[in-house]
Amino acid sequence: MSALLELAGVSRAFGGLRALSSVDLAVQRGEVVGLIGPNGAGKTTLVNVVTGVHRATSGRVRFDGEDVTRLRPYQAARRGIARTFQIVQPFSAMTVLENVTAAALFGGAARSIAEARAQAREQLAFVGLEQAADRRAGALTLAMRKRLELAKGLAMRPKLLLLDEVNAGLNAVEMDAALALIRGIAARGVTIVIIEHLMKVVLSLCSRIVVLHHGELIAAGKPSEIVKDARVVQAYLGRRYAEAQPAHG
Amino acid sequence: MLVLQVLANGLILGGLYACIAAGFSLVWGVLNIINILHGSFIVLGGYLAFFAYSIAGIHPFASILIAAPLFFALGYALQAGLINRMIAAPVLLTLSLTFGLDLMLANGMLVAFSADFRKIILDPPLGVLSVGPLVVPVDRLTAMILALALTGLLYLLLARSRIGRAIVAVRMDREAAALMGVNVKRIYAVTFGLGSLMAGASGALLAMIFPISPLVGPAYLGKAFVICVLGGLGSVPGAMIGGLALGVVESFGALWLGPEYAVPLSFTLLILVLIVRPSGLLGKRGYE
Amino acid sequence: MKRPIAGAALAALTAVFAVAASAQDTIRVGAPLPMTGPLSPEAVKQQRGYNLWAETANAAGGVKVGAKRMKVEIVYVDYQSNTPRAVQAAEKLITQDKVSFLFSPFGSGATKAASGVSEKYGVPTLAATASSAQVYDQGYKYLFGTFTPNDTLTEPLSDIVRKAAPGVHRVAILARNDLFPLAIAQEMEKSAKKRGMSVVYFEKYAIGTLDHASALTQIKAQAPHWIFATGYTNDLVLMRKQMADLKLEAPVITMIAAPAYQEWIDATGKLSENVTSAAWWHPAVRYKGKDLFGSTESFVKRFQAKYKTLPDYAEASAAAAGAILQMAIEKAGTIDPAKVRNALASFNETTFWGPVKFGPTGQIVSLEPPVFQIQGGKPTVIHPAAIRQGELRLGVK
Amino acid sequence: MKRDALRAVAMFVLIALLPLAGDSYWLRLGTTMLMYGVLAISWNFIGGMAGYPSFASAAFFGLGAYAGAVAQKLGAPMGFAWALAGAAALVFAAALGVALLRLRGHYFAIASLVVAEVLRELVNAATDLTGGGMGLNLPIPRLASIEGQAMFFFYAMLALAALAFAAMLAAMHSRLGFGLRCIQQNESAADMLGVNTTLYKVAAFMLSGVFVGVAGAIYASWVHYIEPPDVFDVLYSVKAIVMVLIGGAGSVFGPLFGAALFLSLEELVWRNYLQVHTGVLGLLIVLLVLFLPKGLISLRRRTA
Repeated sequence: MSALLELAGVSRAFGGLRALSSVDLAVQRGEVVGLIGPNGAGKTTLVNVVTGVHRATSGRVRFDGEDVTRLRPYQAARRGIARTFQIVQPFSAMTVLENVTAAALFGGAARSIAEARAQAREQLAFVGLEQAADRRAGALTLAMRKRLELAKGLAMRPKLLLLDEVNAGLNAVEMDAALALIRGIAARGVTIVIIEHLMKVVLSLCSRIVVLHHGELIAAGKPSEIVKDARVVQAYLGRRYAEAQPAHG
Repeated sequence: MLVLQVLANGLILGGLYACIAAGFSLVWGVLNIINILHGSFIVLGGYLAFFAYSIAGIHPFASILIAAPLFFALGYALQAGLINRMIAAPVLLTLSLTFGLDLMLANGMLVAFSADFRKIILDPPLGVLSVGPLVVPVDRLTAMILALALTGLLYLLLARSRIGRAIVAVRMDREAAALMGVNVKRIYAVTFGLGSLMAGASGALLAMIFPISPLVGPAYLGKAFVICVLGGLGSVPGAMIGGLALGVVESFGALWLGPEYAVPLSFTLLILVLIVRPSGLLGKRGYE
Repeated sequence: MKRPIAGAALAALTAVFAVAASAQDTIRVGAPLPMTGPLSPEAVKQQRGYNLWAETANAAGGVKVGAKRMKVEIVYVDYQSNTPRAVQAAEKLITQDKVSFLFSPFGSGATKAASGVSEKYGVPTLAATASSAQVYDQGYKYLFGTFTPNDTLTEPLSDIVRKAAPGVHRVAILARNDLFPLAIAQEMEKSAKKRGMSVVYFEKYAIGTLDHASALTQIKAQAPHWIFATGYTNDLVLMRKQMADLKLEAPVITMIAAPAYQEWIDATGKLSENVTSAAWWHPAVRYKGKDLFGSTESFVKRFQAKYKTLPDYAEASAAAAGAILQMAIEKAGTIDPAKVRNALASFNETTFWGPVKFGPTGQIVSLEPPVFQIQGGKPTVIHPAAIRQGELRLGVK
Repeated sequence: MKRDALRAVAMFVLIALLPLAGDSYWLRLGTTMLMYGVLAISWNFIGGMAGYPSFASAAFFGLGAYAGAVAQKLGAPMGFAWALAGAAALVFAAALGVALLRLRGHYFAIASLVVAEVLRELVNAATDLTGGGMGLNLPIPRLASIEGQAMFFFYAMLALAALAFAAMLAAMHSRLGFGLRCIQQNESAADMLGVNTTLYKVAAFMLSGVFVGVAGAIYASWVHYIEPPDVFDVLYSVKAIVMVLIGGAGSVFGPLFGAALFLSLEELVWRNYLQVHTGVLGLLIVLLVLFLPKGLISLRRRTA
């Protein structure tokens, strides 16, 4: 069986600046993949290329057996690619329920507004936001907004969920709740790609980690292997961390 | 030969256009406000020059010196007192605000000056300059040179002076400028004042060239739209190039397509440029 | 300029609110005018003419209708220089203010628009400022105009030029793309071609054009002997100035209709010299009218006494519209619309405005419009021969 | 939705009774009010629901007026000419929408504003077909009585306003309205959620064009004379916006309420402040913007 998501030689340039160069990556069904790399490594650009916000300058993106390289974001969304944003973007003047209903209606499989609303309630219950259903989305706390983002993503019935820094800015308690939630989503069989700064999170969630640096994919493998990879350690964890570790063959 | 003369006409006209648009473009770029009042300010500057000449005999070129401080004060007061309250409002509201103010000003001028067209008749006239087979009217030429000089002065002010650097900083990144201690609201008021100054001064120059009436404001405003889009927002050199380009395009459009198409041609150009290059032909880079 | 409008506006308002009271013994005539907006100076001129007529008629005891005398009341409504508003205003005057007769709104375009309303309601309507044939060829029965067709201006003009300067045969025409300016330019083209002249340039310019340099440069390249330009006062001020800027000179330069207005002469200064024009009337014409004003001289005298200035053709035409309406009512002996309409259709009298007889379309056919030239800063009549004040001078610099 | 629909039916029935109460002046005022209502409701699709500051109303109105008038001049029956005008506006809005709706904020505003200017000059230049600057006369129906004609155009405009209102109500409670609200709030997020933003925006723009186009054609038949500067008057665009602003954008009855209030003010100002009526109108707009932001709050977005 082929991979759910396959990137073959994907490059993306902005003017003269190469944000991604010739990235090859395959994500298997049911995997939870961590995408890491220092600031400006091209992680968000990669998400944007997969979701159709930016078009790959060269290379191919395949999803679920189809070429999605030239799709627009709404088309990608309808094929089952959902994402959350690094900076959460709810429709702030709408209620929480309406936000999720929109996701179920336009990105999911709901055939009517009523059906979408019912599905939205389910997802809100799943992420623990049912109490806040009628509040204005703009009035939520950051942690709640992050959960709202997750609920929206889930309402789209995605095959692939791209989580961009979904834990940034949360305190320890909130983060534990968020991790439990993500595990729950993975347990439903949704394939997840998670962009994360915090090693602890990546190590505890992911079955595999890929590392971007200056737009190039420099390593991929099990968490335990990645933390020992010299290039990764130097690029991402910093020189000092690298020097503190014993050299690795 | 014909082509050369038309080119000369177009460049001279374009110089005047540049002056019309420079202040408008500055306000749009820095404040993100389309100042619908701009056209009426130009007309008001024209009346100032007209009455200064017909009553006190002050030459229109000299009346720029009167118009400049008056219009700066007017613009500063308007921005500080009124428009600053709405600065963060959506496009539609700021647009409606300046539109409403424009209706009031135009109506006020109509009551005060009547709809009769006036024109400054210089006595003695400045005559024409013949360069080989080319003919260039001296009043237009001088007005164009002054207009370009004025636009250049604005450029220097923005590029060299302390306040100018602050304006550029606010245009580039308002939050960062505020963090660095720039009083953003004051900068807005100064910018609007400068925009008004340019309108008033160019109006004083134009009163010598075009007949004025309280109702020609929208015609100038339309030119400013096109020039801004051609030259790119907030950029003084952009306004200069956009103005010259519009003057030349209109002149050759009138020559080749017929004079009735000169105006629609410029608007069609505006739409096409927006569709093809939404940030204007010269992009966003301005003073640097 | 300010006071007359304000005064008129006040008058209009009081008139509107004092409707029903005096309906019995007055003749109410509706006049939609562009009292505000770009055409407001024209409205002032129209009002001067109408008011002079109404005051003169009322001072003489009113209009004789059969056995009794009825006072005249003009109901003004502003239509903001906006044609649909003019149509609305005309309809409002007829249905709400119950006027018996109508003076058309200003100009050919608005007159044409409003003529549908007066036709619909069967209200006799006098148009004081509409000349274009397109206004009258709609088959309407209730519309009558005091301006002759446009070719009655271009034909005598062409004759005079032909005679005085046989060498003139290259004609350039530049017209504002607007009803009257364009229509008369087309007539000029016909008149020129009829006399074997060649039209070497004919272009329209858009309303609101700020620069004529390209068109004038092109005209200059054609080296025409006669430049014929049409437009409103501001267009022709700018154009005349740009001609001088480009050293564009010609034996004959004709502009229509701005040179008939003092405003144009003031705004162009010395450049107005030797520019020719034509209009439907001039204070120098001499007719012995049977209307309330009597001779042309006595009309001019009355006008000057009231307004301290010479009347121009638009002001005179407005007063003439009133005088003609009065004569038609007196002849019909009633204010019944259909009967007054018939009296107008068969009208054949001389007035201070000239001999008045309406053709089958309702447009006047009996006038001989004067041709004039600015000489020494003043309009000087050069045609018709009977009232000539000077000869055509060639060369405009 | 049901309650709104019932209220609307009651309201339109009430308006339909107006001819019983008033004379021809009121009938004309009523027809104008309904026309303004169509302008305001139509603008609400693109400006209120999608949040795009469109100034294209004048372009649709003029296009519809000329399409209808020229069709009638060439011999088409009136009803057919009106339908044709609607179709012309619909197609034009679709094409224009695809080209212009990629622009945001001021750029979109200005581009949509100058469209009317370009159309006006094109109509002006096409003298053979449109009469150019000489304007165009429409045949006056001689069959009905004068009152009958006035009544006819009143009810025609009423039917159009009711149709536009029904379309707005339906849209608001449908997928389209929901999607447009998402776009109005955050366009790129809506895109990411699976909303086909281009399609939805173009649909909103078409809805904002079609009824205005028919209104233009009815208007042309009603006043039976049109000329380019009047039917392509930018004030049609501005008035549509001001009316919605008065009534509150996005709300169901706001546009109609705004139209009625605006027309009353216009009449009042026109009658009582002849000299300064545009100035008073301007003052009104300024006061509205400065002191009545509550009615305007739903427009808060998109400053770029």
